[in-house]
Order: sequence, then structure tokens, then C-alpha cells
Amino acid sequence: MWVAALLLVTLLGTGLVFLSPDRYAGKLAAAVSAVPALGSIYMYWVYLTQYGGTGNALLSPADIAFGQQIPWITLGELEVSYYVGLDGISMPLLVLTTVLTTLAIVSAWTPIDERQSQFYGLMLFMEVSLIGVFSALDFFLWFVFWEGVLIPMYLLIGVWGGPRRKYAAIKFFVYTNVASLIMFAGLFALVFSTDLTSLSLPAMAEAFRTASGLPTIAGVNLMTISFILMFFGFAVKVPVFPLHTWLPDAHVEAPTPVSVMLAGVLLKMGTYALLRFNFTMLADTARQLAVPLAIIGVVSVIYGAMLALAQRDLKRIVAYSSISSMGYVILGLVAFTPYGMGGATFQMIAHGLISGLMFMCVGVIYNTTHTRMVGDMSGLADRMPWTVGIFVAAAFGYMGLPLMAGFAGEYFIFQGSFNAPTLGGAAPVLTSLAMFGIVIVAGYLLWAMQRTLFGGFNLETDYEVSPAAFHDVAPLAVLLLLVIALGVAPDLSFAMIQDSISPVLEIGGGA
Amino acid sequence: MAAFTYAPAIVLLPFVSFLVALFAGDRMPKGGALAGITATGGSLLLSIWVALTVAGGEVHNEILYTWTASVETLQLNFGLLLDPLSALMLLIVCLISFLVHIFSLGYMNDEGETGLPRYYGGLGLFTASMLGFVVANNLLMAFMFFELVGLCSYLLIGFWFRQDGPPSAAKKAFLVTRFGDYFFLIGVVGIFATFGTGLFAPLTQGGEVVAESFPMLAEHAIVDGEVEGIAMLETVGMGPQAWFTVLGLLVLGGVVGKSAQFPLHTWLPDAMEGPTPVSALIHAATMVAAGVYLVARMYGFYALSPTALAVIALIGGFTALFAATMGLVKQEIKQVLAYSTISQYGYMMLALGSGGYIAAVFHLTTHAVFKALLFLGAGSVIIAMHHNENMWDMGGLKDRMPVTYWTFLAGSLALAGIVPFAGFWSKDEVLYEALIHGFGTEGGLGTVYLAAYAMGLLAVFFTGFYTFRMVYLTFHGDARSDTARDPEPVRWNVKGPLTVLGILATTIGFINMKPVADLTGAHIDFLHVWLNGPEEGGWPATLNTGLHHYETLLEDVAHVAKGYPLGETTTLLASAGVSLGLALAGVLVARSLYAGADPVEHTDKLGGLKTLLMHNYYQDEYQVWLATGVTYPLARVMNKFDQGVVDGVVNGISSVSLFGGSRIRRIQSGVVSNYATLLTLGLVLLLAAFGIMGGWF
Amino acid sequence: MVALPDWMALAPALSLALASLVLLLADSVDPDTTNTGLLTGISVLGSLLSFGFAGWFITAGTGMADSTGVALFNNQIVVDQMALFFMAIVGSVTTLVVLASYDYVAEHSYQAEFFALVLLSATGMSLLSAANSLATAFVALELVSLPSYALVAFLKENKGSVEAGLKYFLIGAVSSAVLAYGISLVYAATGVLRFDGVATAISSGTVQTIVDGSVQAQAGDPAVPMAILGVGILMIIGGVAFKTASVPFHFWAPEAYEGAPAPISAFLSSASKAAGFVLAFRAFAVAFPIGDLLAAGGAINWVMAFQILAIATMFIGNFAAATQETVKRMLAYSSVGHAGYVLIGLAAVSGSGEGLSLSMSAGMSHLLVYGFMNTGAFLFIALAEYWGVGRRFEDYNGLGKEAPVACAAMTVFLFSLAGLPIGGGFFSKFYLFQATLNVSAWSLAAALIINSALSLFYYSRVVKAMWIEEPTGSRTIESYPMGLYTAVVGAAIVTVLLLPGFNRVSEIAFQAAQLL
Amino acid sequence: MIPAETYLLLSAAIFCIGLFGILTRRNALIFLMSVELMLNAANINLVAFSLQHGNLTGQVFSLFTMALAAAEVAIGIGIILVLYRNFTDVDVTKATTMRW
Repeated sequence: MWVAALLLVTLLGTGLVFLSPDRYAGKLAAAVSAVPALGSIYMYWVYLTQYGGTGNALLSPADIAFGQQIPWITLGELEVSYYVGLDGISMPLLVLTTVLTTLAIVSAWTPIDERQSQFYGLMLFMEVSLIGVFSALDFFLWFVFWEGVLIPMYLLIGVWGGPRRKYAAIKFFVYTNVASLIMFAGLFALVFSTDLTSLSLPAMAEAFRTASGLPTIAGVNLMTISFILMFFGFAVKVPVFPLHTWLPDAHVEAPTPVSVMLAGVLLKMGTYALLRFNFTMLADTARQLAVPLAIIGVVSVIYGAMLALAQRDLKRIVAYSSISSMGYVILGLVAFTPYGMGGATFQMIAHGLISGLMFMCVGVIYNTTHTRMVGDMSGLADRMPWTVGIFVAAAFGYMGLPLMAGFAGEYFIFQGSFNAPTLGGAAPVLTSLAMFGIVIVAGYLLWAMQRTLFGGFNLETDYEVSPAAFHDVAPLAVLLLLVIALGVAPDLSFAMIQDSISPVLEIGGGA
Repeated sequence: MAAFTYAPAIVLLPFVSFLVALFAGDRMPKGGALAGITATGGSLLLSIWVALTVAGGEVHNEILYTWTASVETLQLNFGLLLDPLSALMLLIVCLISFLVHIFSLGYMNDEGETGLPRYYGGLGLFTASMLGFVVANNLLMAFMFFELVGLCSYLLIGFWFRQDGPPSAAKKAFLVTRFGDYFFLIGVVGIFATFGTGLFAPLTQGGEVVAESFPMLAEHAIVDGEVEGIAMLETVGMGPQAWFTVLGLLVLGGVVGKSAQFPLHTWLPDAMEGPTPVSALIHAATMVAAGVYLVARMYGFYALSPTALAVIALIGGFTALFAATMGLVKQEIKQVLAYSTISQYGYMMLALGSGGYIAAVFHLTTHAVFKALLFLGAGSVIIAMHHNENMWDMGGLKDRMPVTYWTFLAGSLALAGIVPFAGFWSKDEVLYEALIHGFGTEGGLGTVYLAAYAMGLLAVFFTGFYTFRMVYLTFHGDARSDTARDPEPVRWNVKGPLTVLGILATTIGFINMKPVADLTGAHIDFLHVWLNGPEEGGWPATLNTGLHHYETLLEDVAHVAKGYPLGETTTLLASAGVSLGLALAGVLVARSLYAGADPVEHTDKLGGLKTLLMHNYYQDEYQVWLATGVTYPLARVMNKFDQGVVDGVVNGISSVSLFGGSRIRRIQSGVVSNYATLLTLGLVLLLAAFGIMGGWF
Repeated sequence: MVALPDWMALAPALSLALASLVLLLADSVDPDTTNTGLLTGISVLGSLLSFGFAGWFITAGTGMADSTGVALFNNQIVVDQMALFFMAIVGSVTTLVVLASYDYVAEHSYQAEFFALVLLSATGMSLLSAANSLATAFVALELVSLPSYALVAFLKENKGSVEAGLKYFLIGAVSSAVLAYGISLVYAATGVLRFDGVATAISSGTVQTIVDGSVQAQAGDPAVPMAILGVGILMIIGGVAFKTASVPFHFWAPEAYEGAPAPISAFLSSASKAAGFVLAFRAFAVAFPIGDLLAAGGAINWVMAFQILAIATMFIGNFAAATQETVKRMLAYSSVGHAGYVLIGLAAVSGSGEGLSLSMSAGMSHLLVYGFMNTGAFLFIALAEYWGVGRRFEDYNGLGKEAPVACAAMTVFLFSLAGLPIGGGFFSKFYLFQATLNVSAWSLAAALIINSALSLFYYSRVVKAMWIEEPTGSRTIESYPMGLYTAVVGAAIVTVLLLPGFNRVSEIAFQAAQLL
Repeated sequence: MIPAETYLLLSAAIFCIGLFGILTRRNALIFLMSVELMLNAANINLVAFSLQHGNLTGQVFSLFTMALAAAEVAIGIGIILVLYRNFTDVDVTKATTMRW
């Protein structure tokens, strides 16, 4: 019921905001989005206090929290139902979504100055879809929400974006949709090779795990082919090298609040889906393919970081570094260890908060300077001290400063993958290589900060630079506090993540 | 036990002062300085209390806070380890920090600097982090605070962010140390993965060991062959000693970065862009000591690996000499001190590598005192000189600022290693340990020790020279500029800390007058006793961090032995004599060159060597080249690749599709006759195909 | 419940026919009437009645009791679930189209004729849905075609409209000749035209005849010449392909849809296509059972033929659509592409005929959903034409600001056509996908996936123009025509509602297909 | 009795002639005539096999076909008329304003 309430309230709010006059749309949207935010925080609290030790939603359906199932559609012999519920993996992501949406909406007050009601309406519509993605436990329902995210995102980038917004929007849209279709094909090749009659995720997990006698195509087991197709589909969303090129374009052109959502939550859809589908349902295959997958992850880490080094646009820097950060997640997932997989999940949250924070910081700077180019400005610390202070803190968080969430996530991943059984002798080598990302990330962020924030004040554009408004800085502060809180006490979410990860580790060969 | 109950407050007090200074500093008198002074003063008192308790034979090792308890097989904790080593270090850090806070009143407040809340906040955060590092009872916690002090260093070096130099120096400092920390992090992860724990010392409960420490586990693995539980060895396919050596060397990466050892020393001279009290606190006395402290903290682990010891000794000896030579030609007072700092930490590394655990800690202690003194003295001079740091513009300050002069002189004598000042005792012990272990140890390790010893010995001469070159240029002769003729006076808040440190620099060497003790047989080597503990039972038995344990390991596992080529006493005296002689020689050479009323530069006589030294052996150049000449162009090429090839494929697929579409639509020619033709053709083709298949014809 | 007479089963078709006659009557009473409201009212009433009857019969379970449904006229016409399902599609599309035409034809003469022709054509479609014999099917098909030729060329002064009409007519004439010849060959081979008779002939391998309404073997048991039958079936495929705008008989479609008045384009691309498919479904499922055909040997494997056609149609339609410059023509090509999707209904069948009911029900479901979303999209074009917005993509720039509701509806249509889960199109496409995988038809599945991906690209170009681009020239929209708006918004609402409500559609379609 | 195959050949020939006419002739009217030929080919089949099979189905259907062909021509002529009005020609290849 709770999930349905979240979805309905947000959906109603979406309609309301669409119909509201532009002038009030921002405030109204913030108020509307506060409802699911508070609701999900309450649910989180309930979960934390009452559901401790519950299992994985896919592997032990009896333990699902806030579950609800209503039959919906019958397609041939396939039963589709409205089936939602949460576990320790989706719960933190749900809160991340709702909280980040609210903050992103507040941070949009300043930069969004036209067609506000449509903008905020789309933001809320996206929130509905995102809530759905993280709570749906039926494949169809999930896919409806999964694709439902694309449309508002496409329009948000396309309408309110920068100069090359049309190219970026269509690229994002088509690229990710193609990926979804490929994933879809891979998944259903498998569904129809088993005797599935229900598309609920737990049923799928059960069926795939016990599937036997699958056909082989060109000597390769269908399970492997499906795994690769699905991995491809989700990897685009993550994104993973070499499927990442839509991301920098989308980030650069998107208005800042949208970038916040894109980096903060949308990328996590990819890793969340990887975790749920490839690494839970097809755990055996994932273990077999662990080494190549880990290599992909490590290459993403280094490649993304190196590219970030070559950028001048602050947003592009953060965009490429997101690729780098998500590479860690892949590495953690393939480790199949408590710290590896749990850390990967934790890193989703941590990176969601920190990258959101980084983009917001860049946005606040852009609002007043109207440029994001390193080299077009310097010495901003002189004019907007608090913003810059938070920017510095965020950047260090991004670099993995201890006692901030990013360090916890990355450390867990490294710890988990360093002696991962799935990777064998390659484990320490790959992990060490991936760790080099923390040096490069320090390189480009420190460089960018030195050039833009410090030194004598100078600005190439003709705008008056003044300290940011309270409602611009407040979301930054909130995010920073969350980042620090999770860094100091990772168990706030790591504990529930572990509860839901450990069943995953118990399945599959060699565990 | 009460002292240990309050011990967390040692760390927390400065942290509170950080918050207070940052958020309320601009509404407080002195911009938050008072909060910092109160907090560090409080910490100092508590540290003394802790030290006294430890002196009573009690130690403390306890988990305070579980960072993450979620994975039952490997929980990550924060805990306190209070043993003689950490208690000593607490004292040093609290004391210097307290004095630096007071000094800052003169250096920052009186000079009318803006941004004081930020400054004192940074100092508070630094002190808290440093203390957190010192009391850490496991490697992960140590690493975390190790990183945090790096952040504070960054923030404080870049304090004057409106200029171009400091932000750049701050970036460099963080980046270079981060490079070292990269290896450290691998080491931390590796140690946790290998041993399942990062504890420095075993946790006990009612006399029973409830959690073993990783140095002990490593010892069991190597000495007793208990390798069953260590899955990591199978993964990497190495023997225990080889793998532990790798881990030790990885951790050493962080040490080399933080303690500014070759080749990661380049950041420290640049870090002098920060305010001078910061240089005194962070870049001389405490943070840079973190690396050395870490090696000492996990000495039981390094003592198991002769290779690691050799590397440490060699890095130390080489750095000591290498940095000292660069200090010879510097013109700015803080630059000289910076290279001297690098060089002195080289000595400590040399001591640790060559089995001189006591010597290293001793030198760490004395160095903290006299180098802080020198930096603060330099700060005093800089105030007087209106922030002109060039020694060639100074001269003759002796008479105009006597307190500064005499305390600075005490510090210089200590640095140069002149008897009986603090530096003499500690440096002598470092060299002595290297020497006897060099002679006593068999094989390559002994040779390495002797080579490192030779370099360390040579550096003694240079140390004496550059130290007194600095003293003579700054304080003696005639004033060479107007500001030197009429320097700005300094107040009590500058003189006070200088005096305290001056007295300490003169006297602190007495805590471990090992030559005297050996000669007279009097038990006055207090530090030795302090770190050794009781021979039987007591805290060393509980924690396994006692000197005795380390010596056993060195002897049994690393096969480090003592040898006295000239007999025990003679060797001792000869060693002391040689190093004192060389130091004096250095002082005298400096005197002969620069003591005149109007000294001139002699560096030109060095010829090509001068250029080399002035450019610091082109260390900066090659490291900058690595960053901007190799990495950055590589990144640009990769960017081109990304835009051109990876993205090109994506756009290519779309172009090909669209091109295909534009071809396909051409079929639709608009002429209805053609449609009929194509339609017929299609039908005929189908007819033919199915006809053949069905055998209709 | 009152027991209705059997002939009432044809009520959906009859109400359409009646309405057209009333219109003709009205026209003959007042030949120059411009009382568009009245004419539209009559038409809407008729088509709504038709839709209502169809819906009522479906829910009342007509044709559910036994597999034959209500058989009329000596089994020449069978009203079963399948027929009713398509009658419902025809009724709904016709309703939307005539409603939208209210504004569209207001400025044209011959309004009554327009509506009458639409309804006559719709009557033909309704009848075609129930046709159970090649003879009735052919007649019904011509009843669909002939008025539609005239409708396409309705704008007599407009070159495009006339050209479209000409091409449509010429290709149509050739196709119907091909179809007729095919039917004659089937008759030659089997001796019967009734579907069940043909099926019996194929399964028994002997020529049949019909005596007193029941099928029996001809005296002397002459064998069915499989080669002639095969050629006949192939030609019937051709005739069907024309009506459904499938390759290689699709050439008329882009031009006809582009040149015709937009409501007629909607009508043709949705309802007429559905009518073509119902003929195909019924004929191939009932008259030419694939299992028996293959067992007999030497005959045509029409499943393979449909697979080839489906893949070719999907690719040609979508790839050509991707590079169009005008919105209407893009939609026209996309309509061709969708014909390819629906052809999966006859292509995703295993050699023994398994999976046919699943794939057919998938095709039917898609046609129903498509009926709303595609009609809606074309009606939006009608709206744009009504406003004098140009034909090209650029001309749609910034339309979202001026007409947000209509543009939002159009967005729903387009994304639903692309298969995004914003409307029923997602499920219907998935249903088709499921059908392909059900029989492991990988190539069909791949074609479906690739083309869906591509289609998103060109559909989103319209969305981009409407919402993202800034308007280029000055354009003022003065009026918001009631009829068009009602139709467009109504279609959009139904399209969205078909997402949660798809279950009902798929269930009915599946039952209907199973009953055959 | 002439065997049925002969009629089949005849009808096929007529069908092909019609088809050939469609492919080669540009005049809309001749196009239309060609279509009529093709339809009549079907009629020949229907009538011939009606006799062969001994039932009337084919004959009845051929009547339908003729009627429909007539209707088709009526519509066709109308369209050709407006074609001539708009393009001042009855050449079917002239009307190419829409293509690709």
C-alpha cells in the first residue's frame, strides 16, 4: 500500500503541477515532491527498525517489505501483475530518488525561467517512474517504469537544455532505448526457453536459477547469450566503456537539476538492474564471466578518469568521472563477496549523492557566471565563499575522502574485490589497477578547482557574481550532510544492503 | 583507567574547535583562535594525563566505534591504541599544536589577516585528524585520518587562495601524497584481505586474546608456518614472506609520500607557500612525521621482511643526503628548512630500516621540537621582515630580535647535531644503529646498511653547513635591507612559544643519552625504557609493540645483527666523534664563508652543480613532465579517440541507418507504372521461389 | 435477456449500412446541404451504434458458445468473436474519423457523399470481418475499396489528392485482379469457396462440393492439384498484402496516405488495414490450415511467405520512414512498418501450425491498439492541416506551446507507436514479440526489435519539433475545432488506458483466435 | 470435352497479357482495360471449373466479379477524369508530385 500511495500521490502531484501557473510551479512541485520524500524516509525508518535481517526480494519473496501484488494482465500463458515491494537494496535507492528529486526541484528554482509548470511536471513524472523502477517486482511493471523514465528525461534535456540539446536528447533517447530493446530481447529469449508463467522477478529468479537443458546457439549456451545481451542493455545505462558516449553529451546539455537526476539516480537504474537481473537471476553465468566483466569495469574506471582529465567543461569533467565511478560498481558486483557486492550497492547511493552534489555545485556557479569552462573564470572563492566551500568538500568527497560516503563505497568495493574468489589470481591486480582511479580523479578535480575557484578573481563573461541565494545553497548543504553522515556511519544503509546481498552470495556455483 | 576513558576527548576537542571556529569564528574575538587554544590546551593536558597513566604501566587498546558491522567476517572499526609510542606522539602533537595556535595570534591575528575562522578551523581539524591518526588502533582508521590530514594540509597550504602560488602548491601537495596513498590503500586493502584484520596490537579481554593483530598473524605465518587461514597467499601464489614484503612496501608508498621521501618529496618545499605556523605544525613537526610514525606503529610487520627494511634504510639514507645537498643553495629561509625537514625524515627512515627503532622515535621527537622551533623562529623573522623570506635581504637581526636569535640558535645547534643539543643525541643514535647493524648483518642487507650509513654520515656535514649558512645570513653581519634595519617587533605570543621550544630543543636530548648511559652504566636512557617496557609481562606482552619484541624479530627473522668493528665502547665513541666532527666541520665551513659582516654568494663556485642544485636535480621538472607532458597529452589523445572512434561508431550506426533509409525510400519513384512493375516482380519472385520449393513446375 | 434473431448478429455492419443510407437519403432530400452537424451526427450515431453492438456482443459472449459463432446465409457469413473484435475496431476508428471530419469537411462540398462513402466502406470492413467464404470476402473487400478510392481523391482540386487516388486505384485494381485470379485458382483446385470447404479439401486431399450447405467430397474423389492451389494461395496473399499495405503491394500506401484528406488517411491506415488483416487471419487460419497444407506436400508454405513479407515490410517501412521530410508521409511509411509487425500474426507459427492462436491474437491486439494510436496520429495531422500548419517537420516547430493538449496527445500516440510503455502499443508490440519467441522465430524477433529501435528515432523527431524546437515563423492558431479535438483527445485517452487495460483486449483476442 | 488444363492455360495467358499491358501502357484507360482483362482471366477459370466441378459456385462468383469490375471502372473513369482535369493528361506516369 505504501508504495502505491507514493506512486499515486506523486502522479496526482504531477497532474497538479502541469496545470498550475508557471509562477507557482516550482514551489508547488517542491511541496508535492516533499510528500514522497518524507514518506519514503519514514518507510526507510520503519524498515531500519522493523525489517532488520530480511532477505532479498528476488530470492525470498516472503521477506519483501511493503509488498503488494494485484493481478493485471494475461498474455497468452504469461501472468503479469502489479507487484511492488522493497528490500535492503531498493529501499536506500528509493530514498535517494525521492530526496534527490526534491533537492533537484529546489535547485531548479533559479535556473529554470520558462515553461516552469511543464518542467516541474516532467520532473515529478520522472520521479514517479523512478520510484516504480526501484520498487517494481514484476518485470512488466518494472519495464513500464524503466521506459517511462526516458520520456521526461528526453524532453527535459531537449527543451531546457543547452545549445546542442537536440542532438544530446535524441542521442540519449535512442541509444538507451536501443539498449533497452536489446536487453529485452535477451531476457525474453530466456523467459521463453523456460516454463515461466509469471513475470514476477522472484519467479524469474527461481526459474533461471533452476533452468536446465537450455538450447545452445553456435555452441554458446543461451544463458550466456542472454546474459551478454542483458549486460549490454544495462551497461548502456550505467554507462560502461565503450557504451558511454551518450552520457557526456546528455550531461553537458541538460539543465543542472536534470543532470543531478541523471547522474544521481538514472545511472543507478543501470547498476540496480544489473544487480537484480544479471547478478542475481543469472548469478552462475555472472560468476563464469567475472574476469572479463571486471576488466570492463576497470577499463571504465581508468578510461573515464583519463577522459575527465582532458575536459575543460566542469560538467563534462563530472560526467566522465561518473563513468569512472560506475566502473567501480561493476568491479564490486562481479566480486560476489559481501564487501564487493554490498559496496557496489552502497557506492550507488554514495555516488548518487556526491555526483548530485557536484552537479548542483557546478549549477550554482553556472547560474551566476553563465559559464562552466575552466579557464573562463578564476578566484570564485573570493565572491561566493560558502558555495565554493561546499564545492571543495564535494570534490574531496568525490576523490574518496574518508568519512565521506564515497570513500566508504570505494573502500568496500576494493576490500571485496581484492581477494574475490570469482576473479582468482587476477583479483588483486585488477583491484589495484582500478584503485589508480583515485589518483586520477584527484588530479582533474584539484586542477579544475585550482583554476576556477582559487587565484585572483576573473570572469570572462559579463555577469555580476554574487553569493548564491539561500535556496540554492541549502540543497547543497543537505546533500553534503547526507554524504558525511553515510561516510561516518555507513551502516545506516550498508547494514540493510548486506541483509539483502547475502542471499545473492549464497546462490550460484562455488559459493 | 580514567585517563583512557577521557582519551577520545583528546581527538574530539580540536574537532569541536574546528566547528566552532568555522561557523562562529567571525563572531568571536581573535577569529576563533581562542577556541583552538582552549581545545589544544585541553588535549595537551589530557595527553599528559594519558602519558602519566601509561608511564604507570597501563596501556589501552579498545574498539570505540564500529564503522561497519554488517559483514560479520570482517568488521571495520575505530579504536584507541594507547601505548608508550602513541602517548609520546600525542604529547608531541598536542604540544606543538598548542604552541602553534598561540604563535598564530602573532603571525596571523596581529598581521591583520582575513579568513581567520577558516584558518583556525583548518588548524583544529588538522589537530583532530592528526591525533586521530596517532591513536588509531588499526590500519584502516590510520589510513582514514592519514587522508584527512592530507585534506587539512591542502586547505592550509592554500590558505592564501587569492594568490596563484598557494593553490598550486596545495594541489601539488595533495596530488603527490595521493600518489603515495594509492599504494598505501592497496596495502591496507591487501592487509585486510590477507589477515582479516588491521589491528596494530592484539585486543585482549581478561588476559585472553580476542582479536589478533596483523603483525602477530604475519609473524605466526612466517615463524610458525601458520598459513592455513590465509587464502590470499594462494590467490597471489607467493610465499608468506614475499607477499608480506609486497604489502609492507605498498604501505611504504604512503609513508614515502607523506614523509616526503625521495622520490615523492617534491611537494614539501612548495608547501612552504602556506602560512609559516602551518609549516611548523604540519610540514615539519607532525603530519610529515605521520609516515615515520606509521612504520614505527607497525614495526612488528616490517621487522619480518629484510627486503622491506633494506628499502626503507636505503630510501632514508639517500633522502637524507639528497635533500641536504639541495638545501645548500637555497636563498629563502623556509626553503632551507623545508629541505632540511626532508633530510631529517630521511634519518628517521634510515633508523627504522636499519633496526634502530628507538633511534627513529627519538629523532622524531627531537626533530619535532627543534624543527617546529626553527619554523616558528623563521616565522618570527618573516613577521619582522614584512613577509620577505629571502635571506640575502636579511642580516644583523641578532641584535634587534634577541629572543628569536637565541632560540633559533638553539634550534640550529640541535639540527646541526652539536653536542649537547637535542639533535646530537638522536642523530648520533641513528647513525650508530645503522653502523653497528651494517657491520653485524650478513649479506646484502648489511651492505645496504653501510651504504645508507655512509650517505647519512655525509649528510651530517651538509646539515651543519646549510644550517649555519642560514643562521649567519639571517642574524649575523650587517643588515642588507631597510626592513632588516628596522624590523617589525614581535610580541609575547611569538616569543613565548619560541622560548618554550628553545628550552626543549636544548634539553630534550637528555631523555635518551645512550652514549652516556652506555659509558657510565647509569640508567638514563629513559626513552629506551619507555618504549621497551618491563622485560617480562606488562604491556609489551599484551600488545607486542615493545622494543624487545621487535629486536627479537629483527634478529630471528630479518637476521639483523649487531657488530662492533672496534669493540663496543670504542665504536660508540668513534661513531659519535665522527658525526660530531663532521657537523662541526660543516658549521665551520659555513662560518668561514658567510660569517663576515657582508657575506657574498659562493654558489657560483659550484659551477654546473649549482644549476643542478638550484633546480633540485630536476625532480620537479620530471614530475611535472609526467603530469603535463605525458599524462595530459595521453588524456587528450584518448579524448580524441573517444570523440572520434567510440562516439564515431555510435554516430556512424545512425548515419548508416539513415543512409539506408534514404536509399530505400528511392524505391518509391512516384511513377505508378514502376510500382506495378515492382509489384509484379515481387509476386513473380515469390511464385518462382515457392514454385521451386513446392515442385510445381 | 431477450433472444435476438440471428440476423441481428450483423447489427454492427447493418447499423453502418443504415447510417450510410440515411445519409444518402438526406443528400437526396437536400443535395446541397451544408448542415455538417446533422451529417456528422448521423454518421457518428451509426458508427457508435456499430461499435456499441460489437462491444455488447463481445461482452454478451456471442460466438463464445461454440466455435462456429453465428452462421448466416448458409455459412457464407460467420459472426464470431474474431468478427466482432474487428467490427469493434472498425466501429471505433470510424467513430473517431467521422467525428474528426466534422471540422475537416466543413469547408468542402459533397459532405453527405463524403460521410456516406466512409460509412459504406466501413460497412464493407464490418462485413469482411464476418466473411466466411472467398466470394463474400471478395465482394466485401471491393465494398471497402471502391468508396475508399473515391474518398482518397475527394479533394478534386488538389493535385496530391487526385494523384493519390489514381495510384491507389490503379494498384488496387491490379491487386483485386490478382486476388480474383487467385480465388479462381483456389476454386479450380478445391471446387469450393467457403473457408471450411477449402479446409476440408486440403485436409482430405480431395475436391469438395457443397450440397445443402454442408461440405462433402465430390463424386469420384478427384485429387486437389496442389500446384494450382499453391499459386492461388500466393495470389490471395498478394491481394491481402495490398489491403494491408504490405511489401511488395505497399507502393500505393505512402502516396495515398499522404495525398488523401487526413481523416481518410487515418481511416485507411487503421480500419482498412485491419479489414485486410481480418481477411488474412480468417482465410489462412480457417481455409488454409498450415499443418494440413504441409502434410499434403507440394503445396505452399504460406508461413514462410508471411515471414519474408513481414521482415521486408518492417524494414522497408521503417527505414523509409526514418528519412522522410514530411510528417504525414513519415506516418504513412510507419503505417507500412506496422503492417509488417501485424504480419507476425501469421508468420510466427511453427511448421505444425502451433502458436497460431497466440500470434494471431497478438496481431489482433496490436491492430486494436494501433486503431486508436495511429488514427489519433493522423487526426492530429488533420488538425495541423486544419490550422494551416505546413507538412514538414520544421513546420511543427514549437507547436507544443500553442496547442499543448493536442501535442501531448500526439506525443502519447507517437511514443505508443514506438512501443514505449506510455500506451497500449507497448504491450501489443510485446505480445507480438512474445509470439515470435514462442516459436523461436529469432529473425522475426530481431527485425521487430531493430525496427522498434529505429522507429523511436523518427517518431521522436515529431516530438522534438513540437516541444523542443522554437517556432520558426509566426503562426497563430485561432480556433480549436471541437470535433477534431474530441477525437484526438479521446483516442489519446483510450491509448493510455489500454496500457493498464490491455488485459481485456488480449484476453478477448486470444479467445477469438483460439476459437478459429 | 476440352480438358480443364486448356482453360487454365488460356486464362493464364489472358492474365499475363493484362499484366503486360499494365506494365507497358501509360494511358490510364488502357491500364484500366488491362485490369479488366486480368479480371476476365479469373472469370474464365471460374466458369470453366464450375463446369468441371459440376457446381454453380464458380458461375455465380463470376457474375459478382463482372459486376464489381463494372463498378470499379465507374470509379476508375471518375478518377481518370479528375486526373485529366488536374494534370491535363491521362498518362499515369505524369502524376508524380509525391514520391520517395
